[in-house]
Amino acid sequence: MDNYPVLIVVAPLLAALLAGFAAWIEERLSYPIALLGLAVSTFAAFEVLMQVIFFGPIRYEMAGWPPPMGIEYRIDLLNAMVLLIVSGIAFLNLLASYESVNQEIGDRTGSFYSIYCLFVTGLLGVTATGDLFNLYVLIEITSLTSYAMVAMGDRDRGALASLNYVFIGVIGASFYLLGVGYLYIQTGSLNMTDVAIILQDYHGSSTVLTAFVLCMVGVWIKMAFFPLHAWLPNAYSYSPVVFLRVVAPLMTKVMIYVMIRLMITVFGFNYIFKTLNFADAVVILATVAIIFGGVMALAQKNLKKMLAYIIISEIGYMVGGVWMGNQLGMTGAILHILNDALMTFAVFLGVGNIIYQLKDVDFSNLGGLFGKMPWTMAGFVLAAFSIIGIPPTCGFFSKWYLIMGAFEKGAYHFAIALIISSLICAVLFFRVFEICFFPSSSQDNKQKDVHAPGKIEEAPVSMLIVSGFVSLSLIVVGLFSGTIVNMIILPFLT
Amino acid sequence: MYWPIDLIVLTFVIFCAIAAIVVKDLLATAILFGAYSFMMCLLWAVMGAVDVAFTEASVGAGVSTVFFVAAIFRTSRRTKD
Amino acid sequence: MQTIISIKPLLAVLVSLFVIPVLISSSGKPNVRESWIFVSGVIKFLIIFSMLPVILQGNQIVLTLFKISPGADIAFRVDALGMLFALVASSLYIITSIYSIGYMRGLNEHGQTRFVSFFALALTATIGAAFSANLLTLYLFYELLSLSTYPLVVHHQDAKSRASGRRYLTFILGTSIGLVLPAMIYCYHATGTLEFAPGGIFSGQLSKPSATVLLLMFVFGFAKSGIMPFHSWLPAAMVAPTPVSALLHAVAVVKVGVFSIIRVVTGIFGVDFLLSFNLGAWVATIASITIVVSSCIALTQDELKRRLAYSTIGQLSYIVLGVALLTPKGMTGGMLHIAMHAFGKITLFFCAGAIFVATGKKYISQMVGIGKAMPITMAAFFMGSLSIIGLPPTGGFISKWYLVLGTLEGDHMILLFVILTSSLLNAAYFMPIFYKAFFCTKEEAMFGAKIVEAPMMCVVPLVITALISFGLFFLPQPFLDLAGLAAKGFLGG
Amino acid sequence: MTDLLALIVAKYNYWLYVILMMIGLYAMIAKNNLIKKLVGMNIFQTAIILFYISIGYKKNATLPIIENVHGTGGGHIYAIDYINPLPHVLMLTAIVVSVATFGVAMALAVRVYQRYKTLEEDELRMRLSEK
Amino acid sequence: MKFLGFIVVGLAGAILLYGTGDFPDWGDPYSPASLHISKDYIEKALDQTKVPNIVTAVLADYRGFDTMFETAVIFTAGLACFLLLRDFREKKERFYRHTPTGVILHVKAGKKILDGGKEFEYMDKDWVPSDLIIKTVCRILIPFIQIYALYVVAHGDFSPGGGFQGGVIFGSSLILLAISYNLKTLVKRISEKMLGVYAALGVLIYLGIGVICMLMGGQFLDYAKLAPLIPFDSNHIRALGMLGIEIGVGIAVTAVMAIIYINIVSEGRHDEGL
Repeated sequence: MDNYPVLIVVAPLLAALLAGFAAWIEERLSYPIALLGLAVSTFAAFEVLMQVIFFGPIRYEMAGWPPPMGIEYRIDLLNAMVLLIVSGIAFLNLLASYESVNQEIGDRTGSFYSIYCLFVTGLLGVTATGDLFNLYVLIEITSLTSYAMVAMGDRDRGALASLNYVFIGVIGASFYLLGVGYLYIQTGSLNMTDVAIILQDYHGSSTVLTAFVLCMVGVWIKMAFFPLHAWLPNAYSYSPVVFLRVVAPLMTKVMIYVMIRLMITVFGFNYIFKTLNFADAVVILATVAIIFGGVMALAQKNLKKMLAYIIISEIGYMVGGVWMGNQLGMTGAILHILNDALMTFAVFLGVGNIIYQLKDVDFSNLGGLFGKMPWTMAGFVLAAFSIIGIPPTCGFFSKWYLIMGAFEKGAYHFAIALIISSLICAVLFFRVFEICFFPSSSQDNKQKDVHAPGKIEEAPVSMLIVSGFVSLSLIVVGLFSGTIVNMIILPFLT
Repeated sequence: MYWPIDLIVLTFVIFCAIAAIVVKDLLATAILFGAYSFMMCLLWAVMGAVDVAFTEASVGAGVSTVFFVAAIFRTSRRTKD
Repeated sequence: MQTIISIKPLLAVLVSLFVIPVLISSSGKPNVRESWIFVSGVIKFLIIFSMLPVILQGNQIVLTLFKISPGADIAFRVDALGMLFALVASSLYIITSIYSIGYMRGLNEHGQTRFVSFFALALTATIGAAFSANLLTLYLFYELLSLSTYPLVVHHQDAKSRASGRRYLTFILGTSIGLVLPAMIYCYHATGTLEFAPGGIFSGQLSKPSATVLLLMFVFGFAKSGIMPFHSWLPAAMVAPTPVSALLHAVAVVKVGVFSIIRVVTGIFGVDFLLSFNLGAWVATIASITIVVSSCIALTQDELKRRLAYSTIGQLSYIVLGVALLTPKGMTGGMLHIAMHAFGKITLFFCAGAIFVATGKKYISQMVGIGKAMPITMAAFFMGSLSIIGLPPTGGFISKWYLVLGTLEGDHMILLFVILTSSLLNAAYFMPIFYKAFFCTKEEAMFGAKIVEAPMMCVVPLVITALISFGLFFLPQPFLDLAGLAAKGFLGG
Repeated sequence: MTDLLALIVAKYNYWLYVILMMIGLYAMIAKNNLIKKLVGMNIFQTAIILFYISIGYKKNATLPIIENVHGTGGGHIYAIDYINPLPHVLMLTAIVVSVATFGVAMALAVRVYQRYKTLEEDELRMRLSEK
Repeated sequence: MKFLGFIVVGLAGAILLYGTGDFPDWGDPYSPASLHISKDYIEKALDQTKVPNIVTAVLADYRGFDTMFETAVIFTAGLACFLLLRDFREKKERFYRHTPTGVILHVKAGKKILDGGKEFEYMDKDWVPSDLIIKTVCRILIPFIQIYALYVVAHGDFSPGGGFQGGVIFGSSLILLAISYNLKTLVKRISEKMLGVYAALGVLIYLGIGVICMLMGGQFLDYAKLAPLIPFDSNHIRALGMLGIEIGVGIAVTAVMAIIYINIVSEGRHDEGL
């Protein structure tokens, strides 16, 4: 079937609308509808990836109009991979979410599923599209849904965090839109490949330079790259956990993808690394981001906040890798999109299970958790190892490529920052493990025998299965990272 | 297009924009914001973007202002700056 | 020399991994669980043992699992050195598993299933490290071992074990991530491969200063070897239950550290390369300092397990020293010491544990006259300490003999002096224990004449290991041959 | 002098959009009241729309609606006679997006007020630190 | 904060002004933006789509995919306002007016709420009595506004306007009803459920047309493939397709405008407001 590319995006949108219907007519239907939509999307994404791997990039012309005039989907190896990541994670998350949605959202689950699907639609659309303006519209869909979701979580502080997120998000999207405007005035086109061809004659133009800066700043704001990260910790830590589990792994990663796409496809490597010369400055900024995220994470007393700062640090990895401007760094960054999405997802699945039982993830609450929720914690530990970068989990291998890239460029500060960040993550997570492994101090007083086997109070089975599956996939992806690099990333880069 | 019209409207636009954010009453802000939108709409109409102007007239000067007033009705018109 | 592709190394590694789910599922039935451990240990040993003849003929067994990137795969290769180490670890695992049954039940410890599961995991990692074909695989199993040991170290879940666990992780993870990882990636970046090759992987990419820095990063980075100043995790880790201290902190974990250093020195840098820059001296110096200092510290320790720990630190540096000599005899002696020290030291730890189980005593000052109460244990203790000091008729003598020959061969008189001095120090910190245990006046004795040996399950293993230590003096062949073979391989024919 | 004048005539529209945008951005960053910030946000967005519309403008051209469709007029259509329609299309979408954002932001402001009874940022900070 | 604001704004302004340096002159008919694809649009749109309003042609056909997501954005906004504000709890205190006598009852929290009786009329807290003129004028105006809105939707192919503008105007007429009477009147006429369904339905019409094109063997939103379904005017099939989606947009926008207004003005309780 030729329509798989568009089906990836249309299926969740359709599911969102039908779930919106169902919310008013028969609310129980919303969940299966949403699940079905995302399943179709995942399947289509898988098919597309296979097609792209074996038969080369796919172009899909919307409404049958040829590209510069109409909007086209242009799916190559990179976005095929990202599409599968996004749809797969969104589907798995929904699979695990039935109980927690009922617990957290309560009386309006139908609308929640609808908006969830819209969010996923936005992310998928951003990834699939080959049109600069279409990208903007879809970014706005993801943003609007995230504003709503963030405010849904914490009843008290959610709305304020969300409003601040709105301000920053709008600035980011508007900068991007301005950048597109500057590109348009210079080239007269909105199609990425078309723009790229025309741009080759304008490398010296101040308009193009401004367009590039604006696009980058816009995307950086959206991905929370240091020092434009201020919105992220609050927005993430107050949103409902079901949403958190999908926004934390996907949002920033999709924005990294957008950055790579703009850099490779639209502006071109020659322009960025030969004509312009601030790649070094960006790498230094990324280095600072990595260290800053780690240090701030050390200061947190809440698991969600801590993870939010780790995400900021991880963004530094990928931005730095991309701006390294060599094949190794780029490979590392792209591989890290996959790996970071998976491991962030896994770690937040663990957090979700804990929240389902405990309601709160302040460190003071976590004592004795290994005894109470052994399976959840097993998944959490694997994910944490991956974030620290311990082989054979996948996080190690992308870090490997990133450090190699840094060596090749001679950016030793970046390599050192990566190592330090690994160490900081080790400290962070082992602190958590320690708290969870040892019985909490309050229990010490109450219980006489602290070593008595605690009662097991696990999360629902559906959540555990997904969490286990994703955590194991971290190892599998890690072991097959050579295959992934050879099949997807290297053919894309060369 | 006759450029003085353009210039006059532009001046009004900027005047309304500044006024909307400095005035110390949110209801006044709402109305000035409506005026700003309407001026903007005029400007676009002058530039030949009739569709956009139409939309701005119905949205910016119309519905947005209503939302604005509704929100002020439910919150407060007090502002410190 | 032939290269044989076989799945056996993978099986040997995986046996104790696959037994973990079985252990967890039979957590309610201790006897079933314990028999599974025993069975898996025996199977593992048999698989490894079945590869011995092939290796002794000078062949290698290889298996590539996952291709990560060219020159850095997840792959196994069994050679003489790996075989030597795997043989020691897997045979001692069987004995330790018997011992731990007695120890854990004797003390009625909590969380026994968790304990045995992580123990099995740790052994998986140890064998994996022993069979690694390249630095990446080695690093993988090295980290796995660090992490799987953590729950064992903090097994008691009290404040003291928390502090020790922290120190353990800080040193082990900190050095491996902070030093080994960048050094490894730098090597790969410079050469495009991480395979252990007999002559090293460098061919003119490194200047002397950078080679020195890189070597020191590796040597200090593998902090499991207890090289000073990154040694203090080992005494801290003694809060763990004694089977852990015995197998992991006298054999598996620490020897993986030393083993990794040997691999890097011989396989990554290569003997010729190190000789050309005279880098062996650096390593030898560090090792010598560690030997002397740790022996002196051991003299001051009153807690028996801590004294053993400092003794271990010193003995590990013998191995490093032997390899750093870069001479055939020295290397043979160093590698042989892996086996000899293992059997001797594990005996001592078993004894310390048996004393704790039987009497609850931890401090040497409380053990006056214990020889009368626990004659078998203390006899084994004597045998073990002889082996560590390096006196006949024990295996320790042979390895130390080769070490001494090695120093003479390389004409390092200072190092010879170091070895001899530290042997004296060894004697100085072991002999008083033994002396006080048997030869004390009635007034001094803290124990009655009644015999209070530990349970059977504790005593039998320590007798076995003591006898093996003794037997190795007369029959060191398999280990000696393997070590000689390995040294020959590393020195290039 | 004439050059300068020519430059001003050629570019003043773009400059004015920059000024408007700066006003909006300043309000978003520096204003204390959340609703004022929202107004700033809207000014910012309309400034961008103005920019796009300015791109599309052509001198001596008419609206992008083709005349004489039903008559015999026909003939060839010359692009130079009609104002560029593409920026208009894009900006229709952008306006829709901005009104949607505005609505959601207003809803959020109402929620914030429900909870804290104020929309001033400094007072909100005080409330937050009280807890 | 003010200082920081100045710096950031100054920086952004400087970058933007720097970028304008290489702009073509304002209104230059030969600027790249006017030459490349926009030329094709102007010269071919009428031919290819039979829609004289090029803006509509580009909006609904060439870039119809964008517009679909634009509608989805609107739908999202409505959904977001509902999720954020809707409050199903009963209001604590209510006011009722006894119509024959004009006496006002204040029913406090926990007290029984009067219902049903024809003499008692539920009223807003901020009720203002003299609204006869406003009511009458609006009652006359609203139908005209709505007809105008329908015209704008339907005539979007030929003149400025289209689904979005029409929808907003229609939505405004509903809001006007709420303002001139009271919120209850609007909620009674169009229930919340209907608004929710309409909002989804509007986008669904758009999406559905796209999917049907796909099922007919074309690309997504390729209206030309609808020809077999609408046999009577295959020449204008693209224009008809556009009309279809404009209607969808109109429905969705109308519903969403009403949803946003109702939720904001009543803090999500749907009982009283402006």
